[in-house]
Amino acid sequence: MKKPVIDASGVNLTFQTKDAPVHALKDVNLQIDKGDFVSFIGPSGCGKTTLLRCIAALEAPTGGSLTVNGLSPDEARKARSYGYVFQAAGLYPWRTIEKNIKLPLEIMGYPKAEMDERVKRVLDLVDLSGFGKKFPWQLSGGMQQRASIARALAFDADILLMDEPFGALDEIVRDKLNEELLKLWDRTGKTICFVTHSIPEAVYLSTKIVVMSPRPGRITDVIESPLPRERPLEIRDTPEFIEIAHRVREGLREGHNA
Amino acid sequence: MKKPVIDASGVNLTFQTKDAPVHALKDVNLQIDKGDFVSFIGPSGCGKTTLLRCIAALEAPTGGSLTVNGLSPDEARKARSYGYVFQAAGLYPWRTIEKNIKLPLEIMGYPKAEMDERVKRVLDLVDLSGFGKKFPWQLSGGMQQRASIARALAFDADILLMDEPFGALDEIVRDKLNEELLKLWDRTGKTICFVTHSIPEAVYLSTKIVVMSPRPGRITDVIESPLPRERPLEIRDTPEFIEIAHRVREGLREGHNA
Amino acid sequence: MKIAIILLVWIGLWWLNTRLARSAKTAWFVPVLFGITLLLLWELTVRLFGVSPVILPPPTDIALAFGSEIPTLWEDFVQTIIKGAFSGYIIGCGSAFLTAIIIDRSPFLQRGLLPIGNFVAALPIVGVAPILVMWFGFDWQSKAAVVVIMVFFPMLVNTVAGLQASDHMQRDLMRTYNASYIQTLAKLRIPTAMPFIFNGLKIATTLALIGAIVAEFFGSPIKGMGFRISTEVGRLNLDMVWAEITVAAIAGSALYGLVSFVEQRVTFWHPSQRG
Amino acid sequence: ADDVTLQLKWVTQAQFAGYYVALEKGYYEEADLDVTIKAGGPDIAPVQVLLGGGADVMVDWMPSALAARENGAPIVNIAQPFKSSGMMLTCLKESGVTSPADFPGKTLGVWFFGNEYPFLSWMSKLNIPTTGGADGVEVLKQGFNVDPLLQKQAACISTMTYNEYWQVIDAGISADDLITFKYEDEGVATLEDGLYVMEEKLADPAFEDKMVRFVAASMKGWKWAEENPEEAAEIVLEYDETGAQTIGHQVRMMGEVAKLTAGSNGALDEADYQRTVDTLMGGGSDPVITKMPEGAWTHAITDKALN
Amino acid sequence: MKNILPILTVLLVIVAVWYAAAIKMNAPWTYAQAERAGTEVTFSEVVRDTLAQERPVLPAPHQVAQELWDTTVMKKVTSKRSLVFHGWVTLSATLLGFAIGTTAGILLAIGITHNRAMELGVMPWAIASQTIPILAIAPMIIVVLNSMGISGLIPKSIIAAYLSFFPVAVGMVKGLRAPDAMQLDLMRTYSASDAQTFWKLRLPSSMPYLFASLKVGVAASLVGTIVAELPSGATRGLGARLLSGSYYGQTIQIWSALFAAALLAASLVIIVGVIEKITLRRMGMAA
Ligand SMILES: Nc1ncnc2c1ncn2[C@@H]1O[C@H](COP(=O)(O)OP(=O)(O)OP(=O)(O)O)[C@@H](O)[C@H]1O
Ligand SMILES: Nc1ncnc2c1ncn2[C@@H]1O[C@H](COP(=O)(O)OP(=O)(O)OP(=O)(O)O)[C@@H](O)[C@H]1O
Ligand SMILES: Cc1ncc(C[n+]2csc(CCO)c2C)c(N)n1
Ligand SMILES: [Mg+2]
Ligand SMILES: [Mg+2]
Repeated sequence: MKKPVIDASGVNLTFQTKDAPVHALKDVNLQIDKGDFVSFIGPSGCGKTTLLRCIAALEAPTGGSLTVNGLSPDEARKARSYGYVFQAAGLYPWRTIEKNIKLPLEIMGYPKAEMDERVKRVLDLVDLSGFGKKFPWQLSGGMQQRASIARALAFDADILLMDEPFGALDEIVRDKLNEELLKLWDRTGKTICFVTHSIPEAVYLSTKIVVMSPRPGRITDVIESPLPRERPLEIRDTPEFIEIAHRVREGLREGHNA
Repeated sequence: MKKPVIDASGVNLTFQTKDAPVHALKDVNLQIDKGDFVSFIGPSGCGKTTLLRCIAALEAPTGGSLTVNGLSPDEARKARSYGYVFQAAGLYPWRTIEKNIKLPLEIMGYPKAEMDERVKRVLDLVDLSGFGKKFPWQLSGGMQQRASIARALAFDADILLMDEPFGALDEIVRDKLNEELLKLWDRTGKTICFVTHSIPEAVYLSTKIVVMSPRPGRITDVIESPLPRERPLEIRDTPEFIEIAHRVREGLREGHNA
Repeated sequence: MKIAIILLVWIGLWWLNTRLARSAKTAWFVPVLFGITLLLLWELTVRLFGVSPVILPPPTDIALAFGSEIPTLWEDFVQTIIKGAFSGYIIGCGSAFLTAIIIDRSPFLQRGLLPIGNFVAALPIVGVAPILVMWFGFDWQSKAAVVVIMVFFPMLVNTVAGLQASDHMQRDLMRTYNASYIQTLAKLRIPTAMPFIFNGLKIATTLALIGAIVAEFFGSPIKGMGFRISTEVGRLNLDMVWAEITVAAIAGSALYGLVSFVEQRVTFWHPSQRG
Repeated sequence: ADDVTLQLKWVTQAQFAGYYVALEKGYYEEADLDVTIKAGGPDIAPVQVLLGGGADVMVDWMPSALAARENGAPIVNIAQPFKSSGMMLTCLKESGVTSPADFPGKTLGVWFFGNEYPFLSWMSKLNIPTTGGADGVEVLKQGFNVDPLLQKQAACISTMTYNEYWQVIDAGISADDLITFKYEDEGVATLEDGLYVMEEKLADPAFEDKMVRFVAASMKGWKWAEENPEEAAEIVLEYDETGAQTIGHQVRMMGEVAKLTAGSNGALDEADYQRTVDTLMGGGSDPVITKMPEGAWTHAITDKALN
Repeated sequence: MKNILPILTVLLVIVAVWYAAAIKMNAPWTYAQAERAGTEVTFSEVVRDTLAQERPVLPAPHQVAQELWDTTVMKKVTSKRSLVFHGWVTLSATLLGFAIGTTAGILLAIGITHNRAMELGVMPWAIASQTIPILAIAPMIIVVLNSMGISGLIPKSIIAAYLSFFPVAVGMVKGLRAPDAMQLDLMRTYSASDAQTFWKLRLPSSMPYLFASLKVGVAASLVGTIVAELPSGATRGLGARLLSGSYYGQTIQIWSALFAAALLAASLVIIVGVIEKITLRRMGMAA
């Protein structure tokens, strides 16, 4: 039997705020296997970001157990298992785009030549070649977001946690990056957790779709995708695709009415 | 003959940066009439935000002429004609959500009782009732964005400038807010300039769709929508709708390959 | 009548200055004109009201004294600014920076040392100066010690505040990289602290000068700006006193300008520098 | 009653006992005067206060007063309660100083702020440069206290017979371990604590009259203080607002000060004046005053006050 | 009160170092005395003597504590030998000066951020003004003010204000300029007046900077008052106490006055810190 990479059982998280405590995650059970591409979808404020943060050991669950590669999330973090793309770009304003992308490479001690080469490659990947020497505030919102994706892709993390990475991008770029991401995933066998608001995107990318509902955030449905690993863009017109999309939409709608 | 509310002719804008100047807008010609709902769509970094900023007098074109209500953008700004929703939420971290929404009302000197009533109404509208007393960092990304929309809707501006307001929202909420926005537009007769990356959203909402292409940012197509003002969500399955969407997609694709 | 003349000159020059400030080409002249205004008003007041030169000498006398005493002024400048203030500034700011980093690392030290550090650093210089003169002797070393104590506190407070100024997401990013403490410090916290650090460095420049000069009042060799000032006040050579003060002001402004210049280079990304 | 403000040269101590006694015993009141005594401090230049209008009359040493006069401050001596000088250099025997001839190569502590003139005159009389080197003396600007001697940062320091000398003694150094050089003995004595006013004010008869009464009452205070040192010291202590003085020290100070005021009835002795001027002008290449002062003193007040 | 243990630990270390230093620094005097008296001293005698000298180079902690106790608790607060009395004199001038200085600093900062002529013209001179050694002009200020009939608290407060206004102004300028472009743009779209932008945006974002400066400012203001008390003929207050202590070489008295002053400064800084915490928490900024 395969051991899951991420194993959550009965995870709960309550934020203590000044007025009333906010119950952000309730009894979350989830197994993610190595090489899975998992999308999280759910209404705004349902706890998607919080769940990702728990996995990355940026937030500690107040109840339940959560392991990553059999370790605690914090140990996994120390083993540098994560690449995280935040919901906001979060570039450092005193570094150029290039230097921002180099940041994790510097920290993980990549050799100089390899750094340069990797920076070049990921800049190309997100279509930002030529903007490496600019500062973040000189870029448009979508360009900043792409830079932050490039930063997370520049180094080799087992697990990619991506919080609405393509939210600010137009359909064409988005399609292109979706394809690139799938290629990268296929090539590297990374495990990817991906938050999105786009149902087609979720269905197109994932091997597993997690539908959440709000207040308190719960998992209402986990859909294993029957789609093949090889996915041309045209797959979006197949009946299987449309069926899964429908199921996700229904799950979402229910969550909204709950 | 109706005089346009916004009238741009030959607008150019070049940013001076330390390395090379960035030509962000090139020869932009555009007429927007009173009560128009105009969507801007185009690849990331093509100058949509910049154009909106020019209209709002936050950036000065380096060439061409631009008038708003027959006035210069700056005079229009002083007449408090604009409600602006920025691409990032931009809430003031030291104010609660409620107080953030009150901010423009305080500045424009609304009476106390009306302020409270308006805050309540727009919080309801964006589905954030109960979060009024929270601080921005206690809200999820999508909730912050909704709060920033509420802030722009709380007061009565002639012209609404919205820069990807629904980017971080899930489909269901997005549909709901789209409908609400259309209702509000219909009721108030505001002129709305709306940046989006979603082709269906642009087609569903607009009376006029402006397609842009990047580097330097130009307008490649302006599509007048033949759809009626009254638009149920189901309109998205009609052949007219699909046709316009197709035309927009083609325009976009061309821009990318240019 | 006399007051009217003075007021008239003032208003006239102020008006001219506001006009100059509007254009970028003439902007550099604004502080100069402001200074000229002050000096002119000073000269007028002293002359018109016949203020004794023993109370307040007119700027022209000061300029004369300045011109004729350059060698003395230079000797005093070297003694006080270069030897006393400068070395103290470097040591004081440097050690405050290091202390901030050390206590930032250890919550235990932070809780234990910061309140006591505040306390020790709040010792008023004028009380400490005689003691330091007793410990470090009459020459510039004791002045440098006074400067160290004076600049330490502002620098420490600002650096500590700056090291805590990075936002949540920026820090979370470092956590996901499992960046070591040193890496987070070098690549995130020190850059975000820079605007605060320069704030401290700027305040410290002026404090360093004051400290070095004031310390000489409590014992010194027979040279140095503080020595000269107190001696010449006693001799009622107020023009020489003001000449020394002018040197102090020029040196201080130059140092401050230098720090601001470096600040602009280093914190170009901060909204307050982007204009 | 007429208001008079007196600016002292230094902090409240028995050095100024006469004025405090006159105030406390009501001698000023009897003379129909309402006197305010302002204590001085290390950076108060009494002349400046006088010129700024902050005081009517001040206590100052003659060298700095004459230097100020030459500098354009028109001040006049109207009375001289102190007859002799209390200034001296106090040296540690172990430093090897036995006579002024041993000064070269040594470090000497000197008070500045206008108090350096007697020292500079003496050194130029001895022909010893004050700029350091093997045959000059290294001069330190001495701070407020006798630490430089105790810490052996200087071979000799400036002291007053009535004050700092005893602080050295109190610090535990016996008189046998010290050697002192009194300016009086070295023939370079200059007049100390005198009363000075602005020249132009003296032209006003009302002001002159006020000063006459003031000097008379002050001298009465001084003579009482000389005779009753213990009580005088207590009065001084009473007026010391810092609460830092001790009775023992003040009583002893009063005793020593009495020796200096003893020979004076308040009138300036012309011979003393001339000697002071000669000392100051005889300063070789760099004299303290360069021309013979004119009208720097008057007997007008004391003549009326003492009869 | 999780702070108690760390503070006590650090204190303990400091006191230990202090005692060691006191013995080391006072010993030469003891040996010199013994030599003059021609006697031999044992080490324990040296230790005992160094910790009980009347004019030590460095008084031992217990001597300072004893003096502090004697001059605060054991004296009536109205007595001129009471440090409480002198402390109050200093404190009142400090507070007044700090109030004046802070107000001036904030007003200057507002002027500088809103008026270009001010920014260009005044800032360099404000900087220059701070390089004037205050002790040099303190007596002159006092003489001038005295001749204008102003005396007592005000001259001291003016000097205190002079020292505290600058850190406040510098920090405040930085703080008022801290809002980022988007926050300012929002105000522009509302066509908010300068005053509105100030109250609703610039002022709130300047708070962290303001408080960091206020802490420096309040300490500087105390230094200013003490400086002003030294030469001004002011005969009461901690400054006068320090001076007379120095003048009579009474190290123990200097150190206790010094400690009183530092205690005062530290309490003022702590009070500002508490106000900072409360304000920032209210504003939702102390996460
Ligand atoms: N302050 C600035 N300085 C220099 N260049 C800038 C600046 N602001 C924007 N630009 C450049 O102008 C171009 C257009 O930017 P703009 O923000 O208008 O794009 P956009 O269409 O809104 O993109 P997105 O969809 O990603 O938000 C970009 O290439 C960007 O790098
Ligand atoms: N630091 C915090 N303190 C208090 N409450 C918080 C905090 N962070 C998040 N929350 C609350 O937890 C809930 C879940 O937030 P989360 O950010 O996980 O939502 P999300 O699913 O990512 O939403 P979105 O799609 O809008 O980004 C929200 O109701 C939010 O208000
Ligand atoms: C810094 C300092 N400057 C001058 C004097 C000189 N002084 C002024 S009044 C007076 C009488 C002695 O008590 C003396 C000596 C000093 N003591 N300390
Ligand atoms: Mg989120
Ligand atoms: Mg944009």
